Amino acid sequence: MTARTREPAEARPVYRIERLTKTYGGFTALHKVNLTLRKGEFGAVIGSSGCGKSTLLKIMAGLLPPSSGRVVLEDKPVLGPRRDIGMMFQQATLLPWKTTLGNVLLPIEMRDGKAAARAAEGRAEELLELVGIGRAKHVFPGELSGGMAQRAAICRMLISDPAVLLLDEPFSALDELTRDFMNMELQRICLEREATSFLVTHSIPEAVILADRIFIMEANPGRVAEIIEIDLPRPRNLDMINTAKFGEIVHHIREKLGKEAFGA
Amino acid sequence: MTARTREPAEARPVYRIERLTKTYGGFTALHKVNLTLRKGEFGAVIGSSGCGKSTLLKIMAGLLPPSSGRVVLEDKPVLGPRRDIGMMFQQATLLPWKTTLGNVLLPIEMRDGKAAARAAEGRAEELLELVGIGRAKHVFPGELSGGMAQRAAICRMLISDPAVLLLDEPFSALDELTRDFMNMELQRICLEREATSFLVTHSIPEAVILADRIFIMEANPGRVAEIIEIDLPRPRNLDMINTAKFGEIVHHIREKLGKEAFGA
Amino acid sequence: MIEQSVTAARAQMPEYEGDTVWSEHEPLIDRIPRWVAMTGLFIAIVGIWYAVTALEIVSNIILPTPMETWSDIVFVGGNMVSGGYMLEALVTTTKTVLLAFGLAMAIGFSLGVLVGETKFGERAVMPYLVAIDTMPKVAFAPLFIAWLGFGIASKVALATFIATFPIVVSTAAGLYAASENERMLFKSIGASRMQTLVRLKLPTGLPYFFTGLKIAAVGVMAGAITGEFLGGGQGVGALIRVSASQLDTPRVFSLIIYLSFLGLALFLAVVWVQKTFVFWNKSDKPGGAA
Amino acid sequence: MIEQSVTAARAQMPEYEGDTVWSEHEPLIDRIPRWVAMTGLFIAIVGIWYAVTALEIVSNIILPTPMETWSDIVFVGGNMVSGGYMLEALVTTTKTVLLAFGLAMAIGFSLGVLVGETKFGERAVMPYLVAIDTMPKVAFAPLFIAWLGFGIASKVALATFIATFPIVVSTAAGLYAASENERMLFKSIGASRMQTLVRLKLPTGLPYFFTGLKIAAVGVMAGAITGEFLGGGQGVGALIRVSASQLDTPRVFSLIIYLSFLGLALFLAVVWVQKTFVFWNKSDKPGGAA
Amino acid sequence: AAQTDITVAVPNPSAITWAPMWAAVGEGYFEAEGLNVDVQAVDGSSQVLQAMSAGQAQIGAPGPGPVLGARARGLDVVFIYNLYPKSVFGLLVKADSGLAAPTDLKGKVIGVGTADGAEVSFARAILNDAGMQEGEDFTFLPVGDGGTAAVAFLRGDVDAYAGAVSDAAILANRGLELTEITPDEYLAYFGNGYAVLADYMAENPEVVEGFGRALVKGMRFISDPANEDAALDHMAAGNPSEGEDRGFAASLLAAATERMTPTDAYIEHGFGYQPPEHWQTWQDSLISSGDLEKPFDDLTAGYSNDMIEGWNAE
Ligand SMILES: Nc1ncnc2c1ncn2[C@@H]1O[C@H](COP(=O)(O)OP(=O)(O)OP(=O)(O)O)[C@@H](O)[C@H]1O
Ligand SMILES: Nc1ncnc2c1ncn2[C@@H]1O[C@H](COP(=O)(O)OP(=O)(O)OP(=O)(O)O)[C@@H](O)[C@H]1O
Ligand SMILES: [Mg+2]
Ligand SMILES: [Mg+2]
Repeated sequence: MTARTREPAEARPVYRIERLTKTYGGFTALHKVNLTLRKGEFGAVIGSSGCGKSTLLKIMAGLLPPSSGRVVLEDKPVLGPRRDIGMMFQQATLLPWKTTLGNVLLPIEMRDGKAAARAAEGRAEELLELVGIGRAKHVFPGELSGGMAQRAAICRMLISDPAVLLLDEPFSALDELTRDFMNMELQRICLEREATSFLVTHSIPEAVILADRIFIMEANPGRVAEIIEIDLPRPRNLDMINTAKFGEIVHHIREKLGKEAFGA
Repeated sequence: MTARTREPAEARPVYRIERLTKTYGGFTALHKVNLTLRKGEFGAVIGSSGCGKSTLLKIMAGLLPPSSGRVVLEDKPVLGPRRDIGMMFQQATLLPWKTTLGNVLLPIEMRDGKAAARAAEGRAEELLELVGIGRAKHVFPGELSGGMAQRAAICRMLISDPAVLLLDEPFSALDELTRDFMNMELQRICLEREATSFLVTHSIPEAVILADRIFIMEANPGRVAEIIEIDLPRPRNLDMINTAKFGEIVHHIREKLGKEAFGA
Repeated sequence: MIEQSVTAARAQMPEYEGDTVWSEHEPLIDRIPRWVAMTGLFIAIVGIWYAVTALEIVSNIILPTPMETWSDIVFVGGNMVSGGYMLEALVTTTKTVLLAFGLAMAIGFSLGVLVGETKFGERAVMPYLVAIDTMPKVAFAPLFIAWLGFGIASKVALATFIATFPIVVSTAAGLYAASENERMLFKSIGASRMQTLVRLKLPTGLPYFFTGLKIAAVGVMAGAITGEFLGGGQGVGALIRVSASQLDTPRVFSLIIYLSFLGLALFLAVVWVQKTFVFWNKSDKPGGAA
Repeated sequence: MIEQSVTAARAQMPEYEGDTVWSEHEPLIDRIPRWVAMTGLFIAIVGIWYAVTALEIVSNIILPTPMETWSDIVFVGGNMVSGGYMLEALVTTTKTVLLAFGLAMAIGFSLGVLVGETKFGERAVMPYLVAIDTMPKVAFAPLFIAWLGFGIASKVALATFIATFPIVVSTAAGLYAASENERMLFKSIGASRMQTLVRLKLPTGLPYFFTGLKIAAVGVMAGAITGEFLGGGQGVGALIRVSASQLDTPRVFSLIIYLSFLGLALFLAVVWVQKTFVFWNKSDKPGGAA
Repeated sequence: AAQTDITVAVPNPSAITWAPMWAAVGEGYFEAEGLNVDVQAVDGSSQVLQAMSAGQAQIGAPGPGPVLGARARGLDVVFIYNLYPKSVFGLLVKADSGLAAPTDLKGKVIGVGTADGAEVSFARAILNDAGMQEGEDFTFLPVGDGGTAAVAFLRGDVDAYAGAVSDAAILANRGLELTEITPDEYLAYFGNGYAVLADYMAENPEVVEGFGRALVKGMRFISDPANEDAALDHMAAGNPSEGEDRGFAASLLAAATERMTPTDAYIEHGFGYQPPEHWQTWQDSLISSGDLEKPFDDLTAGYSNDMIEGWNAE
């Protein structure tokens, strides 16, 4: 597999979120959110705490029913958890009584049974090698570091070969160095698999270094306020962080968000 | 109080850590660490996970006995928790059954009793005003946001009027925007009070924006590998992050740490 | 190829509007309203009970019919309302239960703190407590009578004895509930060991303590009744014993049902106090320590 | 001024070397080695016991002396070793206890899942369980005998009845232990409700379940002995009753002590199984979900 | 006159079982003797004796077996009043069973309260004398008392029951007719009566005197059919729930009074008299069952008929 060159404009839209509204009791968490992801695109959503990012992601994943509006993936409406959607959360939440390998195989085991899981062991091992923790496959999560645990969680997400990856602050519990490293890993994986990805994050540099487009969300009620195209070349690396262009983009977004978060 | 101009070189050393070694069982967490802080200086320590940062801070605070070596503050050896040392942790750990005000007054109540705490109420309220959560003084922690809770924790640290502030990743559980904002608040408070401060962090930009000197630690065994003077002017602001000089410093440290964390 | 089939699919598929057909449904059993479920269960229990007696699967000497029991409940209720001897018995038992509950709380709490806070307690006292708790406590009834006489004191002692252990276990567990962070905080603000215990560990452990109280509420009932069974006195336990020895099973059952209301009331009182007292345990937002 | 006084202080103060005088000391009571503490406590208990009997505070037909009890323990031990009738009784009681424990585990677990997993169970079944549990279970002994006869079955039933409730409560509590994160994970990987229950909630709730088992281990002992007390049979409970009716208090006490060893063994077995089985509960490093 | 408070411990909470005492309470006989009597029900004779030895009760109503047992263990307790000279025990069979004599019980299961209670000695003596051996010709099954004993009959687990005859009256009232097949000579196994510690009797002779005198008056009171109504009222005062069903209470009272009345052979000695030969029978039986290791050097020290005459004097 070779790294693709970016061509989002030409790619067809695979993920469509249309007039999505979500209310919790009387509180409107999301209000008529519209959003489209193109095939192979990396989207990132950024916004202050409580603006509805996780809610949006959960509805996109079919984990939460919307109050109104709809989500369509590959022309089929999302009405529940789907095999072609992979999810990852801030916590690795590996089951402590299963080995790393067992944890990675969990989605297969749940959907297709133990036999299928056993058959998929080879693939799981490949994935673990891919993220660099092949050696830890028979180890229990209690003995993994935070970074290793998140790598295992990545493998667990990838084992079902999803077309779309939804990532809710996947590395924000890790320290900064590990996080930078993991972000580059994530980029590599997304490029290799040509996966359509959607990342929720609090970190502006993280969003900028990873995304093709950044959706800035505002709160009360949650909605997409601005969409920013990031035209840094692919594959990206951490050195780009120190370029002037990068600094400008970050500065622009910070201004935008700062205004929102701490009043006019 | 006006913002002081930096003059660490001339200031006298108040906090001396000498040949500090700490072993847990057979494992050496810290090995002959030497480190001096000058009066009013802001020091930051950065290093990979598990290199002994928290251990160092706890020994400096008198919360953990060293295996050998010593800690001297204001010419008195630190042999246990002291009133002139304020501490802050990653978690706000406010007691959920006390109001914000009650939580802030906790150190006074513990050391001097209820009457003294009542007498200090006025001061506590001033502090809460200072960090901008005066309105929340009668509210229970369950109703505070993460940022508000950490502000209350700051007040709790400041209520005993400590000469030294020891901060163990104080804002790393907050989202990036709140965190930036809180860091600027922290700088303001330190400058106003001319407090000697020592910050443990994982974030390179955070260390650079706040510190006069950065101590880079290496692991196995934990030791100070390099000391970097940051001569950005005071008071600092977030816009400095986008300057070339800032980028250079960050880049230098990242190089240094990256080598350590991920081999060769 | 894929493009093609997708287009084909799209052509056939109607456009989905807001009215998405979410498959998320609570299973039927969970959608029954509470009062329906409770009434239904009540009817089911009484129905089976009736069937067992009506089909004479069990003789009437052993299991009364629901009707007999009901009319006896009414009779006993009448006696209580008119201030008869059964009311006295109920008052005596209630007194015993409340006193024992208070004592068990105090003793269990103290021992729980000893076990949870000191290594001495954990390692040396706890094994003895477990050993004592597995002993058939009924055998100690004569000892209590010898020391405390025939009044309610000896029954209170037996009930206390039975109810104390769960409180010890849960109080001790509660003392471990405070996090490392909170302990560090208290150390750093110069709190003494006693302050840390009283101001941090005990409040943090309250939910555990209340769990113990719930189990103890049940235990104290059992203890009081057993005490009254064995050692004289005027409580409901003594009435049950008389009725049982005369094979007056409807009376036995109706008294038991009254007792279970007393037990339920005590249990619910604990739940209520916990809800009121441990108010902070409801929400666990980021700022809270628990 | 400050500078000055500091200099003065420094001049007087000796330079501190590595030998810092940390005030951190465990209190005396915690530094006693375990065997010393346990032996000490044992001696204290026996000493008080001896004093009470020697000073004739309590008559010998109520509380035997430690020496009488000890020699009876030896006698009973001899009888058991030589396969005498007391061994038979102990075997019967042990059988009852183990059977009842197994049954209580199965029933308690099932009801616990019903209560913890369905709203129907939580709202409609639980109140009845509490009400039933506060009833004096002793009164149900004739009912069990009527159905199950005078063999161990009726004792097993009574013991099961007593031991089930704590398992229900703790199993139900355990089902709430899985975090929101873990539930979301299972939902996202398409796990069914049953899969989520079996593969996530139950394993996560195991530590709670074991807490329930510990309380039940004690309850099942009490139940078996009570059953043997009331309904004849051949167990240790019957032996105790006979000895008590003959005022053979040393025998009563020595049998009780043997029973408490049985109870302790059961309790420790649960602790051991928990340690072996719930291996992941020891460490809670970042990777682990619990 | 100043009233003396005394506590009387009885082994079960029934009032009718202790009818003369409750009649004496109700009629004020104790009061007249300067006694203020508090009755406490514990669980069985052994607990009665334990309560007495602890000083919680001054007078108790144990069975003769436990009294001899306690004496063997060094408790100097003296039996002073034979309340059930005709025994409380009976060998009971179902009325429709066709069983009529102890010999009919060959190959049968006999229910007993506990594995080793006094009723076991009693039943064993009857059956041994009828030429049968335990294990070969009959077996005992411990079935408890009250409800569980009834269950044993209903389930068909036992063919006969050795136990308190008052149980038979209760079972009869609940629709389970039993007949007693105890041969007359076994009435020598007299039942519970009143006992005091020797110390107490030595220090408080007037209390014991007064108690016995009132008791005999109570016995006479319930023996007179004319007093039935008043007696039932006194019983209901002692145990209200027992008295709720008056017809039932009357039949229980009649059965109890019958057992409390000495046989013609002994009636002349008066109420409360303990025939020495009956004590001998008890001792022999307890030794053969292993409950007593050896005969007492002086069996007569365990009981006293000294005051009987005075109590029975009009
Ligand atoms: N189950 C729920 N019931 C009621 N309100 C909810 C629920 N879940 C979320 N909310 C509310 O909806 C809003 C959006 O929540 P959401 O978790 O989507 O925010 P977020 O953007 O992910 O925040 P964060 O950055 O802190 O993760 C918040 O105000 C939250 O309080
Ligand atoms: N109580 C303890 N017993 C044994 N080892 C310990 C203990 N506390 C810390 N350690 C070990 O000492 C080393 C340093 O720990 P420390 O918590 O100081 O690291 P840190 O630099 O603060 O890490 P992090 O960035 O993850 O907070 C680690 O390897 C840790 O496993
Ligand atoms: Mg979120
Ligand atoms: Mg740390």
